[in-house]
Amino acid sequence: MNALPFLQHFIVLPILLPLLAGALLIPVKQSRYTLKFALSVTNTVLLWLLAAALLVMADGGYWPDGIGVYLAANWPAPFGIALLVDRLTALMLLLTATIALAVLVFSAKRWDRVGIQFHTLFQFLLMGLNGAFLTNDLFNLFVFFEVMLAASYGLVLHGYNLQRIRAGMQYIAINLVASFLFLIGVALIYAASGTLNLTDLGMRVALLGTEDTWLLAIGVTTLGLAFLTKGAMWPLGFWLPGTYASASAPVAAMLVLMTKVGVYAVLRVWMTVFGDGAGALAGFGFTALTIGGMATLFFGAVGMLASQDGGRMAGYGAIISSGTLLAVIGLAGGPVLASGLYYLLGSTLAMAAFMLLVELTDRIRPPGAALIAITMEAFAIEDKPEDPVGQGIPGTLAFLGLSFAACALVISGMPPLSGFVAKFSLFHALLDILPTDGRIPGLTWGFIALVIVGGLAAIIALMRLGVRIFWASGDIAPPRLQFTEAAPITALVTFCVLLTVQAGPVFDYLDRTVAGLTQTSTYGERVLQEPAVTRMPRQEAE
Amino acid sequence: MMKRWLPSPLLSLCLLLMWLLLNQTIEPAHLLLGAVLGIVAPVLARPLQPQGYPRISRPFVLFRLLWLSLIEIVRSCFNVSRIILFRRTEGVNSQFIHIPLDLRDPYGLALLSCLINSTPGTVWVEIVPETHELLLHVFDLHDEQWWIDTIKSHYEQPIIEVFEQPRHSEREKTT
Amino acid sequence: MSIAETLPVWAALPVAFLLVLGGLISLIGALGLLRLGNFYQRIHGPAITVTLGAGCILIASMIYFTATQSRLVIHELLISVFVLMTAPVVAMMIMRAAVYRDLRKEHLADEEKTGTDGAATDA
Amino acid sequence: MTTASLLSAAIVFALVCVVLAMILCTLRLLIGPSAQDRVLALDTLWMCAMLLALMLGIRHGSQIYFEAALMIALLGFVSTVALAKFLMRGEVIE
Amino acid sequence: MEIVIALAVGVMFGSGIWLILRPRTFQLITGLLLMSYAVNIFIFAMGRLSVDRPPITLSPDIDPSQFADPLPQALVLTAIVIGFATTALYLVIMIGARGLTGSDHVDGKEPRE
Amino acid sequence: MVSFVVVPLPDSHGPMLLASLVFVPFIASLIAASMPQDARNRESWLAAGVAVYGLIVAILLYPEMSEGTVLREGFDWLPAQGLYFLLRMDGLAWVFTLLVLVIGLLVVLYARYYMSPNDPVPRFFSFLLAFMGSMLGVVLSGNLVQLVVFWELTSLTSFLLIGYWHHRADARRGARMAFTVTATGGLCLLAGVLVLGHIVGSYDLDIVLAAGELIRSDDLYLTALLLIALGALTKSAQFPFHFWLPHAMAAPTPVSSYLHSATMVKAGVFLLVRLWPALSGTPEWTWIIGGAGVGTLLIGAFIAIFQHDLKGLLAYSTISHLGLITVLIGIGTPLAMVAAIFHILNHATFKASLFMAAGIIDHETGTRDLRLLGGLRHKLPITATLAIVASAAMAGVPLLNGFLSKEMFFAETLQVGGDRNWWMSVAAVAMGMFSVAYSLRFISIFFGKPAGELPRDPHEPPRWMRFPVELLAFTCLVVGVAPAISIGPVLDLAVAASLREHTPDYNLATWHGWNLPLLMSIVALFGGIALYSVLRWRFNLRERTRAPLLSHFNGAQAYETSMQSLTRAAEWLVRHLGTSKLQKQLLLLMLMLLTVPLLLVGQPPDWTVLPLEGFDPLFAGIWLIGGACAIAAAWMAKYHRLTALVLVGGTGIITAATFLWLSAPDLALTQLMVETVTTVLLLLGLRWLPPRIESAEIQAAASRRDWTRRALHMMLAVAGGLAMAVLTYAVLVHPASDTIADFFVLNALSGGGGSNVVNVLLVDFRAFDTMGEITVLAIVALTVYALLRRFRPAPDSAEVPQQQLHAFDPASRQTPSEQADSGYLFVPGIYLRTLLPFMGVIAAYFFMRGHNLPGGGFVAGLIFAVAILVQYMLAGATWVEAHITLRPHRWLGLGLLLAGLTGLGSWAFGHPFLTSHTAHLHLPVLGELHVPSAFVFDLGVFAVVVGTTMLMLVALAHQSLRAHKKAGEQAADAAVPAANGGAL
Ligand code: NA
Ligand code: NA
Repeated sequence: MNALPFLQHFIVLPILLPLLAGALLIPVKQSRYTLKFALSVTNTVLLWLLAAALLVMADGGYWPDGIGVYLAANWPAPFGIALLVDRLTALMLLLTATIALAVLVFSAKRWDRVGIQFHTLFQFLLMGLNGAFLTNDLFNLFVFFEVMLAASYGLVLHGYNLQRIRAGMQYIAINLVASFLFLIGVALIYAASGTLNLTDLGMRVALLGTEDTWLLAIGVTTLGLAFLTKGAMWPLGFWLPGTYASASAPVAAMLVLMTKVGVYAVLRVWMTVFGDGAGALAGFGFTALTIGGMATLFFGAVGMLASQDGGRMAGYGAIISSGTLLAVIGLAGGPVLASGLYYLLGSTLAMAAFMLLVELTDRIRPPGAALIAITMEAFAIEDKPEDPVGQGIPGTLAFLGLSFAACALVISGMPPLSGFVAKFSLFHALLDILPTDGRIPGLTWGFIALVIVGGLAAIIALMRLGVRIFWASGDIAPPRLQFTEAAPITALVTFCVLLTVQAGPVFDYLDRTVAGLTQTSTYGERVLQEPAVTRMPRQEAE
Repeated sequence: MMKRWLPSPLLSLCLLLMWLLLNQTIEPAHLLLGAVLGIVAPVLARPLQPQGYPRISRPFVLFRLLWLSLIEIVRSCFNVSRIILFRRTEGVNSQFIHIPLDLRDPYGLALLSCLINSTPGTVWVEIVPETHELLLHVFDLHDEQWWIDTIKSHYEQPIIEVFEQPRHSEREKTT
Repeated sequence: MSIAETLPVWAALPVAFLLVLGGLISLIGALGLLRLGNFYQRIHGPAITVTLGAGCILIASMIYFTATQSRLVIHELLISVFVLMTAPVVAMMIMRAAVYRDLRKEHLADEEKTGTDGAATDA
Repeated sequence: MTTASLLSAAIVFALVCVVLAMILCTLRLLIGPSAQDRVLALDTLWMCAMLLALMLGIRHGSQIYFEAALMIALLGFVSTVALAKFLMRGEVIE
Repeated sequence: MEIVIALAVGVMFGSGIWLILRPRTFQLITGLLLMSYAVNIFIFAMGRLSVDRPPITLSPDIDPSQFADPLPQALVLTAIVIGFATTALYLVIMIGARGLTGSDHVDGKEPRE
Repeated sequence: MVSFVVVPLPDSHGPMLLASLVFVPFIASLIAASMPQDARNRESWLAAGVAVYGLIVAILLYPEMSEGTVLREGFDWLPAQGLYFLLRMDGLAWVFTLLVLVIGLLVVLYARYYMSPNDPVPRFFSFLLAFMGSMLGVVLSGNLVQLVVFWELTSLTSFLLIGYWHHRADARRGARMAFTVTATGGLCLLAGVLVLGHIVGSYDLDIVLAAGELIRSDDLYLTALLLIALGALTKSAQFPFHFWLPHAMAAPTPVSSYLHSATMVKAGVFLLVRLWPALSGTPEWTWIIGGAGVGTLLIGAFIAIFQHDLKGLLAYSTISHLGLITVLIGIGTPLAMVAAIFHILNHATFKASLFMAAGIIDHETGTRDLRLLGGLRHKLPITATLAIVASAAMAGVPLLNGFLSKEMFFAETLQVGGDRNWWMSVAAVAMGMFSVAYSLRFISIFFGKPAGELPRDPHEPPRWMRFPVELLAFTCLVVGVAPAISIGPVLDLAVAASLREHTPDYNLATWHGWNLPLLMSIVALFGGIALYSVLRWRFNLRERTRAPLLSHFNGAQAYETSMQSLTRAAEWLVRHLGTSKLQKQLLLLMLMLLTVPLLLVGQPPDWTVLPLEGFDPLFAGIWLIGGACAIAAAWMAKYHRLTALVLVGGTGIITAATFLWLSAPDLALTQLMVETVTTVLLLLGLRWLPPRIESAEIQAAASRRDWTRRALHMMLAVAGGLAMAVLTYAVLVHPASDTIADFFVLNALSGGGGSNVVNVLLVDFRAFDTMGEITVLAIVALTVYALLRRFRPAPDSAEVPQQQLHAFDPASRQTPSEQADSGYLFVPGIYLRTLLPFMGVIAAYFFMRGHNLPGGGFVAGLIFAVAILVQYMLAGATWVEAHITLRPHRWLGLGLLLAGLTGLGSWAFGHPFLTSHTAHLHLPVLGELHVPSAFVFDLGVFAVVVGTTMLMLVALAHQSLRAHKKAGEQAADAAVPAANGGAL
């Protein structure tokens, strides 16, 4: 009798905990905020600890080769659904839990009351996100995408108003259609390869005949389109700015994470399926990803410049970040990917903080007032200089300003915070890997130029916004700020700072992550040979 | 007590029968399960059935009625088929007719509607609430009175016998 | 058709006959639905499909399976019962809907004639 | 003509009839003209589908098709009733 | 069979595309419904077609090639359920938007002429 | 190319002195920020303390510097990518450190008095200290990337300081402009540094400086040079990027004096000096750097003459002097470099003092307008003297430090282009003349008569406010008189460190004898006086609002215009590259779906053509129906919603039939039930969509564009459909490869304990999917419920439907339950009520058999839900809910928990989540029973499905109640007038 070691169960817990918490929350009455909140937060704290534990376990702490496999329902890998934890998964889980915790605390005073079942949906959203990160099965990925999306539909509409419902309609319609593409893609992949397990697919891809290869390529492309719609690649991501701008702050922060799921899925699938061992399909689509990513990056930069309110700007910021990541995946290469992941961490944290911040700054300055300020700035050039005595800044405003600046720095990649480190290391890595002919390809140069220009656009736009919010607002009453609102933002910004200061160790981890990812054969061995626990004899009577 | 836990033995029997038919077996396990379901389902459904469960007093009359109806159905079927296949539709005299009803028992009315609707060429529209008249649509009407008579004598009368007789007597007993 | 080959003639003949008959009746019913002049006539067409058409096929099915499986297979009876219990509901509901829709239409036409505004209805 | 071929011819004939019937229903469904015509046609289509299921069962000598027919017989009318109620009352559940 | 199924998928998907490009919410939801049929049949077809070979294995000694591929069927089942749920959701949003915006345009406002 | 060099870090020895130089100001900045608003003195002491600390450290390090030691201190930051936090001090860095700290100290002292007591000084000092730290970071960086970090930090702190008085529009504008320009330059610098690092293989300054040959011979040299030059030139306000500097004068004067004259703007030229060994010595260097310098030098000086703002004049003069330094660096000879470094120091002294003087004047008189000021020597004698001395230094008057470096400059210009080429020298002399002219203009305020009433009556400033000016002016004098003794050792340090083996012999003396440079100085001096006189008295300098000739180029205006057009262009681009319309987005998605696979994957391989023997005309017949319904639905969906719904239902039936036909009975059952529920659901929704009436006018009004669009959509629809058809066909004619399906077929019975493989897949093999799927159901149900709680119907559908308002319909007078009990639903109702228990048992039947035969929890749940739904349809929501209590939320929660906990149960046996187990029960009469755990799991599925369906349908149905309730209330309100013959 070879029972499964208990620690192995940790792999499934990030899905299970929010499921059970969500289920428990359903029948709890709406009026019992405190109970709901307590349950939700406790569970999220548990998730955070779990993610941290998994990170340690995956980093050689428990699984020596950095891969933990869990056979759900105890069926061996290509047949049953396998969950897989490696360093990348653990990292994403930790990121999710971190942002989730911040968002939950942030919503404690206001947002969990404006509609019903906020915490339930939130827990289910976490379940979907964690599931999407953990699963190693393509159709199961679809299911978790749907869990995540369904919960996000509910959350996007949370607090139901005109703007939200307009944006929600768009968001939902597009995602529903994208889900069809997802299904078509998965079905084609199954038709071509006969398997749904991602690792197994990676093992099989080189052995396929021409017809199957053709079908598989079409399937993966279609699947990719679905991912990229969620990851907001140009021209598939136009739903994003409107949705982000209209969603409530905590939800928008979670949405930031969700675009990353699309990118993550692209990364996983492409790394697994089209690696060097993919035969005829090795390297398939990478250039297209780069070009798409660059177009996205450009669009995001332009959009940032064009937008006047924080929510929309943050949306375009997310697009920039998606574009950058996609291009990085396309330009694949070990160290580049590590930089890309580092960028992902920083930009996601900062963007989430920024989303929360936007809501608070809107309290200082309702979005309508921004329009007046624009014309003021444009035409009041020869404004009469006023008294050269400064104005004091209330503490809350100083806090907001500081956080805003920190977020702006990270998002635009200006020194000294993690955005800059990410950008630098990206460029460094891109210039450090040389093709055989020793010349850096034009695409790489183009990408570097675009990233710089994108950062510039971001900083110009964010500076404009910041000046308008914090400097040009005349006499303003300092906004009321709850501790539970300030703390999460502080925490997220602090994480960005820590990422910067601890860039060395973080990069060490990421390098190990990427090194592991490229070892496709190890995955093959670990996933496909993970033994099921011996079953109890069951059919003796028949 | 009996009525509470077994509101309608007939219905329970039907459900048990259905269970056995569905599973095509008479294994003890299924007999037991079928019996349990046959008892539980009516009890659970009871709150939604204000009219109670039917009681049938003269099964023989019922069977005869059904048999005659079957013959009538087959006959009408061929009539209607003939019209569909060979007659010009403008020549078909489709009409609504009113038939005053004496039948009050819900299950009786249900059975009547079943027989009428199952017979091709006639469709039940509704019972006019004030007059308790049946509004009937006839596909090819020759003689309105013939229809009224046929329905009252061939259908309504036996049904009243089957469903209403015992209840009348019950009422008499109680009053 | 491997099972059908083992079917004894006593079963095959009625089954074939009932199938043909049932098919024909269904077809005629549908034809009625298509061909007849107005709704109140058309509703009589499908009635034969539902009763006699379905009946024939169900009996055919019962005979067929009883013969092939050498045991009494009569669970098709359930279908017959359910059809007989649901078809009247459908007929009554559609018919009444049609009658009152037409009444309403007339009513509106009258109102329009007398000059009152009539709101259009959804179709 | 063996019994088997007779039977198979009969089944094919019946199937052809039912499929033709379904096509006719569809025509009515398309033509209308009134909403009740369409609802009626849809309901007939349901019934034909039930017959089709039964015939497929006979054709393949399999009981697998029975449940579908049973389900249509018992529950196929629900959507028709809903449609009719909608036509009559403007809403399905009052 | 194959050509029929292929055409069926094509027709439904094409109708779906036409509808999801229309401006009214009801058209969109109809399109989603048709597309979901198309996609479900498409997934189902990926296990290839077989007549009268339902994947019901009444005895342990069997030849798997004599059964229809059960996996796509299971996937379709899940897809149907999820499709049903999301359709319901979109429906509610559709009527909610109609109530709140006063328009049944998919953008929640009438396009400016 | 070299691979990346990893330089070992020096073992940090002793106290981290260099690090403390950089970090102490930052820490102090944080402390300063947290002080109260009125802590002006404490803030000053803190800042001064920091500067003094730095100076002590610097002085302590002098012995090592004088020995030519290069100090390196650092720690790992991102070692794998060649990024260390590395501080490095050599002579040049030491000199600049000293400059930053000394001027910093003086500025702090000055600012103590300059800032109003009402000003929120903590912010000011905090930013100032942060700037000090950043600037020291720039100067002491031993790693080029780290240098960029501090570089951008100086931009950031400069931004914050310029915007210190942010309630003023000019301050905001100036801050943004300065930051945009310098940060852009910083990004270019970053790119340049990366290219440099790429060429050299390291960002370590020492390695880069040693690799001059390699760099200059690389293909990427020009790229690197251009990018770095852009960084340096923007920072040092060189033409055409100079325009930000005058606008930065909106900052408080201490800031102008510190950042925008003495230190930050010097970062650009510092960088050029720093990288001189690596980058210079090529024609490109001379042309790019020298060219920019010459332009700047002339333009700055010329415009300065025409300024009316004291600080504006100083700002342009700063631009001009920075141009001078840049020219020297561009010339690039060792002696020119000496002159450049020397002038950097000299300019810092006289310009800082001039700014402070200007600040005093502004402070005391309340204006900086040159046209208003005059005769100030009477009221401010000491300040006037100091300012005149500093101005003279600026103008290059002998015996002052400005003279010396300018002389060296003149001498170097003579070297450019050999003996025949005079243009450089001519430009230099012209610049000299201009600077004399603007210096005269500056000091003119001390002479003559006041132009009128000044805003304030000036007095000499406090003693310690004037002290920094005094000290600086004194320095100008000392250096001017005895350069070799005073500045000599310091300059030597810097020169030796930056020029290394190229260090020339040079002679710092006031008197070099009569030579050409001296002549040029004299020409410049007298020419300048003449120019000023002519301009003053002939050209009415006071009245000119713009500089002649150059008035057409206005950098600031260009900046504003470009920023605005950038935004406009961005808006245009966003409109044209993106869309907010759903239709267009879906169109794009579909286009991508069609084109991307084609583009990426290309032509299909040759397919075997299908033998048509499998073709079944009957099957084709039913799809004739399905297809026709689909197309018709597409056609009707706009104006005939109900028809479209019915047509979709037709397609649904055919789909179910197809599943049945093709060996998927489970799918057929599910499809049929879903079909029913969907229809009811859509009908419930349709109630709230007011009718859309087709009007001939709308059709006629459809423009040509509409038709084009429709044609496009039609084409896309056809193409998309065709593509899917081809794809399906391609798969179908191609035999399946080795699939995992066989495993399921083989193991369902033996391993999963069920003969229905599909069901075993759902509840065992892939139960994890099902788990997620029921979660989706629950989520959607909750969302629907949440949405409907806030639902507000459209006004035109809020009322009770038309159909219920007609008096001739008896039902219009009855409640729903009356209709069911005695109304038109009476007879149908009997069937519907009788059927209820049958439906329940059928649900149980499908549930029980699911594991072995088609059926299962999902289908059973739907049947059960439909059974209850029928009762709702029959008797209305109110009646049903009065008779039974359904708690859909509980069904949902319990179902999910049941499924989840069943899965969790396998943990007890040491199995993974969801492993199925079978309980074998031996019962007396019944024999052996096998109850698989999957069965319980399926029960969870059942519960969730029931809960979901009920919750959604009931929530929707309840909306109708609301309308009726409202109608009832209105009727009650209107009861009196409607009593006799109501319109209803
Ligand atoms: Na009839
Ligand atoms: Na099943």
